[in-house]
Amino acid sequence: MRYLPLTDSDRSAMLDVIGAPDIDALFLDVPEEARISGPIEGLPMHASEMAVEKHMRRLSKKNLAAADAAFFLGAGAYKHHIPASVDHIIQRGEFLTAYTPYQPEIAQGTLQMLFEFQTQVARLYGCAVANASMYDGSTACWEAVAMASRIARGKKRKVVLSGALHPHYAEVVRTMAKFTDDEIAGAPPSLTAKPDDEGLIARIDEDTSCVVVQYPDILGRLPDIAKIAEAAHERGALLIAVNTEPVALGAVKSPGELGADIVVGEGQSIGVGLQFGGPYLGLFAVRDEKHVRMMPGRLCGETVDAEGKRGFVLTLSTREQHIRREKATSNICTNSGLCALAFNVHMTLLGEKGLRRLAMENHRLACLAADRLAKVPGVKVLNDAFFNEFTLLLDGDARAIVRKLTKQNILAGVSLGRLFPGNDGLTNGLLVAVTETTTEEDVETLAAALEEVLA
Amino acid sequence: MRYLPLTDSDRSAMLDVIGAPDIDALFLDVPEEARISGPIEGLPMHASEMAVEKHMRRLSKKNLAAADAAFFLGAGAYKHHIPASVDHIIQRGEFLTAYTPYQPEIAQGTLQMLFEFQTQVARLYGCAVANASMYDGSTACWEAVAMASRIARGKKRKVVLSGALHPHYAEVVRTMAKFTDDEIAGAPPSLTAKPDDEGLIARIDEDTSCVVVQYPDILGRLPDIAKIAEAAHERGALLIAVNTEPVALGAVKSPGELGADIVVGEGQSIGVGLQFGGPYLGLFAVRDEKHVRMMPGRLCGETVDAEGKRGFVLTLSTREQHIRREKATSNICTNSGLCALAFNVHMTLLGEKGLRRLAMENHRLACLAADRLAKVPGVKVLNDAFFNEFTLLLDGDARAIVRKLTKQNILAGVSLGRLFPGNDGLTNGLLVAVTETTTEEDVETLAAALEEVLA
Amino acid sequence: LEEPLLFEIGHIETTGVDFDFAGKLDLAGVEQPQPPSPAPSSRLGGFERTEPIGLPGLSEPETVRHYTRLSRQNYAIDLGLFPLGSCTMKHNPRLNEKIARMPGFADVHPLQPVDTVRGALEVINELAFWLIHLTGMHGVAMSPKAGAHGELCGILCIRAALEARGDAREVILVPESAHGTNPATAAFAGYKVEDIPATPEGRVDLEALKARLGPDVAGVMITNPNTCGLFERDMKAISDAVHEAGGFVYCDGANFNAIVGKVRPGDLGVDAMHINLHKTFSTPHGGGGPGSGPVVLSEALSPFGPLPYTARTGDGVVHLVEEEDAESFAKEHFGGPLQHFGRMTAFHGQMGMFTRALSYILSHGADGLKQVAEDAVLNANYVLRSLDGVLDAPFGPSGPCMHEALFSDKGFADGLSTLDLAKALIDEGYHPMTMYFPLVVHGAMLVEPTETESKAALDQFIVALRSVAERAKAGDESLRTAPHYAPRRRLDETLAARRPMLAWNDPDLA
Amino acid sequence: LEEPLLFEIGHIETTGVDFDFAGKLDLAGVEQPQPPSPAPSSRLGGFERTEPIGLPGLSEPETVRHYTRLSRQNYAIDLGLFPLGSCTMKHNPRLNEKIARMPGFADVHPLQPVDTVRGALEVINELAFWLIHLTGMHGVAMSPKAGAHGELCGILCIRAALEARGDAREVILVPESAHGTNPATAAFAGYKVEDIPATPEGRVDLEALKARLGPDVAGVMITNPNTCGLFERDMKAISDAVHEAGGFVYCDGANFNAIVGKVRPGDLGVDAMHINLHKTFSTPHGGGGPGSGPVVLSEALSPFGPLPYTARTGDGVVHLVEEEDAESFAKEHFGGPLQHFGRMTAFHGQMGMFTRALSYILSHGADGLKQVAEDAVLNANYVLRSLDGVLDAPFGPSGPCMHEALFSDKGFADGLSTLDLAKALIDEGYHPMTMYFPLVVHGAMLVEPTETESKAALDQFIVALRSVAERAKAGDESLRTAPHYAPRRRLDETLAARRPMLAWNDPDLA
Repeated sequence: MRYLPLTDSDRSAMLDVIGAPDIDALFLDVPEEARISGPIEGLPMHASEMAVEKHMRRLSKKNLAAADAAFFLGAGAYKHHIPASVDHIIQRGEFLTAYTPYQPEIAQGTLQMLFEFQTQVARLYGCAVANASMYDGSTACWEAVAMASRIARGKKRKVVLSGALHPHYAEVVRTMAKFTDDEIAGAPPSLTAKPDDEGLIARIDEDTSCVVVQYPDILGRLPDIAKIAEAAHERGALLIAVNTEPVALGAVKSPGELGADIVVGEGQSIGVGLQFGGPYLGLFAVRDEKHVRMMPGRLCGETVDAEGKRGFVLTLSTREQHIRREKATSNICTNSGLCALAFNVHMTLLGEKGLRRLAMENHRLACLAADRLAKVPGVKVLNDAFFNEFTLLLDGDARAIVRKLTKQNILAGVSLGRLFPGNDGLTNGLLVAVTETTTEEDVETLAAALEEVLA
Repeated sequence: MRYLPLTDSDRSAMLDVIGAPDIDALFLDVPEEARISGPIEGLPMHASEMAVEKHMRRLSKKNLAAADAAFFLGAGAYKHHIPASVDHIIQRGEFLTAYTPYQPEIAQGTLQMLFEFQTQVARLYGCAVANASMYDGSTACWEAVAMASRIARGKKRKVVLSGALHPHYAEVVRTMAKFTDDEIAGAPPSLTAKPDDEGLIARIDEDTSCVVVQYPDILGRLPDIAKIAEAAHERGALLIAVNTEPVALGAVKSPGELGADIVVGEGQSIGVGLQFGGPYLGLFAVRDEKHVRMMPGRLCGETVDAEGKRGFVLTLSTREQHIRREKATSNICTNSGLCALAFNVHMTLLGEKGLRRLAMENHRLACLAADRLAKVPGVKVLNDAFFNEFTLLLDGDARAIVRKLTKQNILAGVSLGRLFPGNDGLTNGLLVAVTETTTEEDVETLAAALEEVLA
Repeated sequence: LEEPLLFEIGHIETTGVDFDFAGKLDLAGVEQPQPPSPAPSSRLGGFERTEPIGLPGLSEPETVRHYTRLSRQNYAIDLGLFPLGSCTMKHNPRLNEKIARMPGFADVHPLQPVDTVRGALEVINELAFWLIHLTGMHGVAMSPKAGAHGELCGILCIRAALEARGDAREVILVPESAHGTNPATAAFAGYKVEDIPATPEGRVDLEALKARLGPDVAGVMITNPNTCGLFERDMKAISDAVHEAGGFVYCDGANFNAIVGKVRPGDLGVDAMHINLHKTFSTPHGGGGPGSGPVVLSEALSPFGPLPYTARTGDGVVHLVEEEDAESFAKEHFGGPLQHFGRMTAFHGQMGMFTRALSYILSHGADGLKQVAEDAVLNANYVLRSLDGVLDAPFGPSGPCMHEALFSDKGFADGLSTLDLAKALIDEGYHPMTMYFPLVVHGAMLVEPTETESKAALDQFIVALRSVAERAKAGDESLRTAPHYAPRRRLDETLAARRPMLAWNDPDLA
Repeated sequence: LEEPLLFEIGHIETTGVDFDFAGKLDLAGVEQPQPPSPAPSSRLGGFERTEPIGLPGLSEPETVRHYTRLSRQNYAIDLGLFPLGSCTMKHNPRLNEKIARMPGFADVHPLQPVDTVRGALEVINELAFWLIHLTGMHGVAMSPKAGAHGELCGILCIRAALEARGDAREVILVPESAHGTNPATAAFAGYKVEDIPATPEGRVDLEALKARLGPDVAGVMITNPNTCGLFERDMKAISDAVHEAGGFVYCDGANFNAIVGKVRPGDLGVDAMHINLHKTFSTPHGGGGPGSGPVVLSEALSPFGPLPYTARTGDGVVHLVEEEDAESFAKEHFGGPLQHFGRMTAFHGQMGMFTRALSYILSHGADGLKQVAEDAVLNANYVLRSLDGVLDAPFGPSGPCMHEALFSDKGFADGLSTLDLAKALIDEGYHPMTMYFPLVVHGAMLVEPTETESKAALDQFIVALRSVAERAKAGDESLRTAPHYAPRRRLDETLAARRPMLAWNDPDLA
């Protein structure tokens, strides 16, 4: 086996040192009736690199890669171009094969990177402090709800979800709340050109610990965070803003700037890639430093070493479960270190200038696409405003149309029918995302295909 | 431009320090009538990563990659599986972006690697000393001929080439000899089951500086190096053995062991890959240490530092052209450092055990393939003996048949017609190579297609 | 060499990316690309950014250099042995990195129509198959994003199963030697946590456990092999007792590396166990993640696993089952309602880790995986016995250890601690072992060499460890200020916690 | 940390590869693969290896660690500024590495039928097109494998052209400041080499050159910008004079980085010039190669270039012209016999470098390539002027330099040399500059920062260089034993040459 360095003669020599007659003598504590002897049944014997690579390539080729299609999917995961140097850097053995930086003297590479990452996320979100990443946007969203509960010390048990929150995020919150006895108030979104901010505000009451609103929302619209924040704060509730497309924040005001108390989101757009849904990168930030000790997840902080040199350490870990056990602020242990690095590197390559241009390029192409698609008979653009994703209303069941277009290598978007199963009022909705990777030909291809299928 | 770090304000600040009004003031020495102002005409403006990647991918897809075909080409370049860790290591910035190790104190990584590489090559070839690599097998072959001339001090001017030497190698030798007035004796190979060693020996005379013989030869046969070496030595000539498939040396005796004086070859099979012919890796070794100072190319040697620690340096560089100018032993300056690293790493992963198993697997599959193809009506196997490549004699023009099979994604081999244009006697010959990457299905595919096309 | 922060060297005006054409470059030598279509007026609804964000950029050359230099301040498995007990720092095969980047895995959207992602679903299903097979269980939940998330998933399954039978139990029992994540998880799921003591030989006290079992106990969370590096010999008896009392058995699978191919937790009565793909199945740790924590489930718990999941039907097709069709799918194929407890994350789990783990399993195969456990245990015992008489091994008399060797600070000179020894080990060129864990041993040092270390590497490590241990016993004061040769001397963690500086603030603006 | 040699840690019995199935792994869960077909008896003709080879192996974990640790003993551009004059150590874009690995480029055999490699031929032809365009020449030979090979190619073209007109000339003139490769190349091609002196301001002495021209002079080899870092102002006059005397002008293109997009050598009368793709066009140096040295040719020399070559015909198809069809192709498409001088290498040149260089050209484009030259020259002049009064710049008074700044050791304290300064620079964290070259300057130091260094990086480097220069002038004796902080102290190169140890020999066997 190419991954196992011991030779048979090593093994005998080592058994001699140990004083054991054979390997099985080391497994004496495993009850004999349960111990397996001989190779594992049913599994093939070890395989060469070539054999494994061929097998996996065969499976890979059974998927339609985004680059091989006219591609318009979004809904919380976006296809962006990732510079080649990002992957080069995350494959450096010193980053790839390092552990959690518990020994800071020999982990400054990871720690400084995390400190830079935290700063980038905090600034992007318009917040004071960000943590060192979480699993993904949906779990970060739940952690934010749980944090708001902690801050409310159990005195407020109601969580108000915007209807236009990503349905998977809402589902995660609902699932977890089942076990913590929080009450979740939510409803499917209504197909209006602007988000129903007034309706959301109307649901906030004195028992509300937090309000969760997505920006841009699941239909691509832009809710008025400032207004909702004001209303929430009036009733003593925290506003949690959720963002699933960080590139948007290169073009629009940050949620923190607009008054959100906790800002969470998915960081996948920057550096991480599609990867069929994971690993992704949960971003988590608080607008006000006073909430820091209530935050979940790891935090990296600046300090000095014995000689007074600047250095970085994991800090405030008394909040973490491996120390606090049942009093921890979250269940998270592993975070998304390597994805945070990818985000950090890609964001460094972009810089403010690059991020703004990237955002404007996304928006420009999305506007062109919306205008073009609106010209197709049977197609209506729902949104008044949007960033790089908008909702089409089709004369027909969007889900069936998406399936049909797949056969022409067009991945036309995400149907609202798939996102909100069982909501008959939404079945004609199709969520279309456009990024810098979308060409005008792609848009033409989609328009022509829609024209044909809707005729 | 993403690769150019200076900002416009940097540029002005720097011009101020220099005391120049503008950039063009620094190009004053370029005659004004020749100086280009403005962007280069005809060339597009700078392009994004995404644009360049798309353009190059489109060109890449216009080629049939070996992995997507039933593949049987050899003739000096072989398709082998290269472990993923080889590419990982050669992409380490410290290897990839380092220069020639002229400053040994900060280049021990490259230097120790070269020392290991030299040792591996010397052992594989059965020689005392190998150099730190050359451009490729064909130029290494020419350098060996030139070295033999140097050793003969111009007293012997005849070079005897085996007819079964790779025709490109022979062509390189002939081209260069035109300018050095060496006389080249050679002839196309004859289609016999065994190489014509006697005929070659008969051409060696007292004016012969060296004899060049390939092992295995271009038709896949194995010449009797020991016998030819003896004959050459009797007449005061050196024997140069050329090997284009290093994997073969895991199965058969090394040329050095059999008496060759200089052993050269192509190292591409180990670690480097096909790459449409380059960069490849020239291997060069001498059986006897006494010839070391006549060798071309770089040499890495062991020494000690000021504290007595072992270290490595480039040595005997007084032979090299950047020092010796017109008295240099070769024209080579750059070698194939990164390819040598790839060879070194792959050979380390293989080790003796792996190399032998790899060789035997190649040979086993080649034997099976030869037997299977021999059963096709209209196909005859020429070779008595072979390693992983053999010659088929077809009832028909091999070149046309190869072209025909291409349409079925079968890359059937290299026709002798292409290798030896203008030799009518060879047009039915087809050189077929089989490696560990060849599956039994591939062989069946080829056999079935040949059966059809020859029917 | 010190590397400044990005914020100290970058500029707002610098960028390492170019945006010029919408992906088009038509050459044939000379054609100039078309300028992009003009931008329509913005439709951002009045939310346009007006203020600077504060994100400096670097050109590509500066970026590559910044991170290359930063990386060199890290220790990593690629540089040397990484003996962190309970963390299983084994070699990460490079083949798996290559496979994870195949376009059919890396460049696929989670919401593509299922007909365009059949291969991805097959990967998930194939990995699921082997995880079930290797553990002797009945089902598996693939979506948990890491070990702790998997623990939570397992406990939620238990809670859902109990609720389904209307049995409201409130307590989870956790032995002293459990991972710190276990009690945190149980608390998060709404349970009261109670400790169970360990025996002097370092195992769960079976009698104490039995004594505590009762109708209020939802289950136990047990780590096996446990954190003392020992196999819980009484595992089957524990399971039987818990089951008899109406509870469930959760097993922390972080240490599965020691037993894969040697014993199947399912055969010992386990109901749920998470598997850290980044431990036993060697997906890279990456400086703290991403992880992946599939949870294998017994027949009793399988119906309660979360959505989404994959299932292969008789016709060989792999299905993706989500909220929409969970009910109908269960009815049609499993002959009953599926009682899933909900969704733990958006999308389907850590695909990028699944491809790597599956490649790992196929590469090792039936003989290799078993060898993994055997060599891991052999290496740990070799370290344990090679330090006889040098370091105190409190459970050494209990017999062979599993894949990690546990030592205490007994015999250290006054004032010198496990921490000092660990930091001195850095100067010897090694990452320290796990310290002060498990809590049952004073000044604990938990060494896990893993199976991917050669005997020569172990011998070198043993020499280094012996040397620092002897210095600790002799009272060498220089240990107190170690490390001396690392990129940093000891860092002031108290200061960091007292005055948290968690983001960079421009000192010029302060 | 020291890293032993492979031969000291490897074993003959260890391997890091597995061979088990001929590329087949059929899963569907449970199927065992077939055992391989039995081996027929060997057909090796009696040459079977019987003796051990002596090649130790390592497992994959050990291999990755060995080379990772070795790599960290290297300096590289990714770690810092690399001011080697004449070597153009600029950043290597990572995009180009990705592109070179696309299967259609990396996994194609050089002898595949041309219909299966049209894209590869297009890459060669497109790169050829831009190289001709950027240099203002008429043709290009793509197959030379590196700069020196390209020089040889150029000189052979000249020789072939002269022979074709029956003109047997014997002498090549080379200015003092030429690269050392130039005289070596001319000698290799069978020419006598004669030097031409430089003027005090560091350029070719035009009058001396003119005086030497005559019917025995085949041509001159000139480096422009020259190795003193100056542009040869009289280049056109030199060319005219050489042409008038019936000779040809070879230009060493190693320094093309300074003028790309600013001036075209073809406009200055050059007949042949090699281009180091690893310099101007940034293919990675890789610790000493591979290089790639295409040679652009004037109309007079183009017919004599080597085989094979590519050509795009009117129908847009790119052809590969080899021995077989060179004659007929030339007749049909160029209206005359093609007088190629033969073949310089097997196959078609350095494809892996072509893809990278083409990506580089397209990425930079019309504006970026010009900026490359401008920034390279700006950076060099900035270094030159920032050291005014610290280091002697012998040609400083000649005006601005091109892309490299030349200094001398004038003013160093007795007994301290350029070598000492260079080694001291290592302790400051930098690779030294080129030393003792060109020969026309005493203790020469040639600094080429390249355009991929930021102003901040240059400022830091200038501080370091200033500091060591001041120490050299002040007579700081510690310079003599520098470096002190590198992986090795000064190495004994004399010992290495006197008693060459060029391969590892087992000391146990000695």
